[in-house]
Amino acid sequence: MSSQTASQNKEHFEINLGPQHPATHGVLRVKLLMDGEYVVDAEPVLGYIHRMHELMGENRTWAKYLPNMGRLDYLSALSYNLGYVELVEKMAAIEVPERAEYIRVITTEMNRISSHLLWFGAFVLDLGGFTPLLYAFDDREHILDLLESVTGSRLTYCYFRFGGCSNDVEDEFLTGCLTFIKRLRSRMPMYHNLVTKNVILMQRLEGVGPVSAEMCRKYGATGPVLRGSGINYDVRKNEPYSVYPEFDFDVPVYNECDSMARYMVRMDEMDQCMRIIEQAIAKIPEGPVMAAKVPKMIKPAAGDYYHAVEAARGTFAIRAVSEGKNQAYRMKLRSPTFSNLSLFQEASKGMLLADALAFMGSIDLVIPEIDR
Amino acid sequence: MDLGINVVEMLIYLVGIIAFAAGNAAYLVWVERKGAAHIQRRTGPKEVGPYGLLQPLADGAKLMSKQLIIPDGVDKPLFMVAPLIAMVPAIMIFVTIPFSDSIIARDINLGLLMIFAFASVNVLALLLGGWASRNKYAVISAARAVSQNVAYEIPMLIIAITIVMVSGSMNLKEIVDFQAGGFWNWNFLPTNGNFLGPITFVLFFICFMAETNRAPFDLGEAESELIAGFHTEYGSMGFGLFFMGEYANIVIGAALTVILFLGGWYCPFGLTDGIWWFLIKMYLLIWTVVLIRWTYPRVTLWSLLNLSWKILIPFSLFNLLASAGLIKILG
Amino acid sequence: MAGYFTNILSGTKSLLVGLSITQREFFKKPVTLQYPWESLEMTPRYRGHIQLVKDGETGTHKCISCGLCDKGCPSGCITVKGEKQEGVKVKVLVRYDLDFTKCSLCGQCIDNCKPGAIEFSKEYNLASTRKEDFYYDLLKRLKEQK
Amino acid sequence: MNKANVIQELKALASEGMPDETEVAPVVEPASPEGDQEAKPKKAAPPEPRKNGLLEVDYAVKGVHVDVQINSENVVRAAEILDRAAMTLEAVTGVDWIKDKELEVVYDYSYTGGECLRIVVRARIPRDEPNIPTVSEVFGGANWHERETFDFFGINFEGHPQLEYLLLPEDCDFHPLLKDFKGC
Repeated sequence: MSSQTASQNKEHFEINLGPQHPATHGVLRVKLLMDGEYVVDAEPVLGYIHRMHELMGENRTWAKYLPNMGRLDYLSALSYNLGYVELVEKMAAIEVPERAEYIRVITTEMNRISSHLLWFGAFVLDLGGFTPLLYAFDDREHILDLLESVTGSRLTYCYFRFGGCSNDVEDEFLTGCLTFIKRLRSRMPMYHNLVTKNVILMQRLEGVGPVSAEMCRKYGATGPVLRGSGINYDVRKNEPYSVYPEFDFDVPVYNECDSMARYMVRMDEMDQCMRIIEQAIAKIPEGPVMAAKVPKMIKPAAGDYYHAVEAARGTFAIRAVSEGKNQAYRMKLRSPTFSNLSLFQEASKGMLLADALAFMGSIDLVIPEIDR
Repeated sequence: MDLGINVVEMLIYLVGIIAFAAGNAAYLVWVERKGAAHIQRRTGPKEVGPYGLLQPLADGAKLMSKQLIIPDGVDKPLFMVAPLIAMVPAIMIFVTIPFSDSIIARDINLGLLMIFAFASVNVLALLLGGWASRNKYAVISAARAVSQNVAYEIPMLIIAITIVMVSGSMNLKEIVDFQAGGFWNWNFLPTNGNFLGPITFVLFFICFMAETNRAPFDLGEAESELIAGFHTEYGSMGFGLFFMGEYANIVIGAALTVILFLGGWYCPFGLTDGIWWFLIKMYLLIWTVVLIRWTYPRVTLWSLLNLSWKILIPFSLFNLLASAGLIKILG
Repeated sequence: MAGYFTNILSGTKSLLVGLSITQREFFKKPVTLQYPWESLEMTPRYRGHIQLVKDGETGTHKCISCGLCDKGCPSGCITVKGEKQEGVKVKVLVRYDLDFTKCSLCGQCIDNCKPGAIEFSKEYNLASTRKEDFYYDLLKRLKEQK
Repeated sequence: MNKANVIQELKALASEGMPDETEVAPVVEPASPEGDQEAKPKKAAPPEPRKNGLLEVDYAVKGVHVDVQINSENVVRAAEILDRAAMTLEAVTGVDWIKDKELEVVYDYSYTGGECLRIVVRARIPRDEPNIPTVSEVFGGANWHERETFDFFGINFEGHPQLEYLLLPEDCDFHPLLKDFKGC
């Protein structure tokens, strides 16, 4: 397509942005058709780290598919773990003990903060500011240490099990979470002074990359992209799962539809995550962390099941078709950034190259999740 | 006899200048890395020598021992000559810089003019390097660098003209001498007739950062957009020369700011004037440049041009007129 | 026109605030760890590759070679071989191989293990240019581990 | 959005494709999907392929509220109905029902405007002639989802602006999620 337009206008030229490019955070390739500094057409080319996770889902038993979840979006692996175990628990009607649910929420929200912190750093890095990245990593490292003490891993967690969690948490972990929240709360004003209120950053983000609510709807965009376009939609609120209804938290919504709005949504979301964790730690009951009776071989009733959770980047949903066997007949993974990125081509038309990259950063891409 | 002394003197100055430029470039890289590291709560280079002080030498040895790759299809002569054009004018400019009353290679009457003349050659190097690389990123970068340099040379020159008007000379030494005797005589204050005073100093500082393609104005080498910009295709010493040229330009810019606004080698309180004051002021400015680089995100081309045409040029033009009036009043 | 000047002023102020933050951070102590010279203690739950648990009383492993770890492994990286030997009721473990190149550290083998014969090691300094180095013979490793 | 209205419209749409109408409607596919099913003698009770129609299912179990199966030529009309109701297309995917010699295309719709509503629209197409109209005219986001479905199942979305391999390499000649795919 784009090569035809190129031949029509001799002034236009094509640029391959990626698959190895500092701004694409992995192996995304964008075929850019440029008119000087302006983007005429930007076509993302996917599939560079496609691993066919969906086929693996059909070949492995339900339990064996569990570690795959952490490999989709490695930055918020626990959200994906949660989505999958909840789906299977729904299918096999497994009751989860309440303490396990609380642990799940605490660890998932910690993971969400770490994901947003990394995005924050990487986004400012895209815009050319290097230092905030390392400040964010400094904070993120505390989360990883805490999660490591519970889950045993630092990035690709495989912690939740059908019917609970693989192990209990200690009080040190809970107090550690509270100390971390205190620390992050005291660091947030620094982030805002250093980055958010910076006039250069505001110039780069305000009004850049407008994505209307209507466009979000047409492209199925979810998560902070949707909330930055003024739509109050969060799976945790709209179709609550786990013990989220127990907690009092807000969904940050901004009406500006630009990159700054998406930026602010994520920054505010970190505050809300901290609120949820605090409430969960205050309320966490004693008890077992594994359901008393979990079938050794899970064979859900035939039919198809759908479960959606709010991952750090938007709605992550799994559609599983079961035939009553110990394997899935079909496992569809609906990843949020796949839809979020699909609006890039239309929305980036006519942008400056620098703005297009700022816009791309504000969508928050994790390529392994797009390519699956 | 005279000629012999001249030749010896020339050689000493030549070696001194090259050593100063190269040494500064090398150790500014160290300062930059170490400074950036500590700003970001890291330690930075520390393995090669105490505090990593020998790191620049190791870097230099590495760069020199690398193969000089000339990609297929580049415009070879231009590709080879571009790094030299980046480095040579930078060294040339040092000739006219008065580090102190006596340490100056050539006291030229139109020193300021010469500096600006050679400084504008720098952009040619970026243009040639980008153009000859046969790389689209490099071409975009070259185009950006040129438009940026054109936009920022204007306010820079207007501010320099104001200073020339205030001092009544284009000889750098005379400009410094004019500011002798305490900081209240320096040009960054309105006492001499520079109407907007500190504001012009800041404007000049911004212009010099933009001229030297430093962050946040490093559009030419915006790594998240254009990979490495005009020197994407350069390796080995080709890249090394671009790099050294950039740092030499920073030193020149800081030195020029010191000369024009901060009283050169004069002590702020009229005591113990000498080259150390010049160096202290210069390195403080350079540290500010480093700090700025590691604090701000990069501006876009449009807001960069906006800044130049909508803020810097109106301010500097107004300052030119107002200073002329002020000088008239001050007599 | 007033907006023009207030914009410049507020912009300059935000820039100065930023500079003061980075300058302040400059004087603080680094938070990084100089890795080859110093390293962190791994937390008790840290997941390294699996290893056989050394039984304090018998001085050997507790594996009954039931093969549940093998069957439950998503990546198929465990091979357990047990033999019927005279005089012993249960099968005797003769070989326990781990292909660590495939392991995803999910911990399902340990969950499946009834006698608690395997655990995560705390090793993380694993680097090699050959993948054969990551084919572990866990029985041999257990013997070496005194 | 009016939930009752949407369900009503979809119900009407689903009943349109019922077997008794197949003679009247211009037949695009050579055989009606429901027509050529015979019970396999091997298995005790092979599940019958689902007939067209609308089911209101238990959200707590299935994760969706409304499950509707329609004729393949009606997917665009279904998309238009749901577009008018301000629904979002969350995903398009396929399922290979190799025993029925059919492919199923599944459209997941959800409502992001407040009340939680998830609607699944599915259409079955014969396996040897996997053609179905594209909904990318209605929902721009369907473009990539349909390309992905084309990658994995080889389903030909008629009228799609750019039906090329998206996730798989452009020179590959297989569709991995078909059940008769044996690896390459």
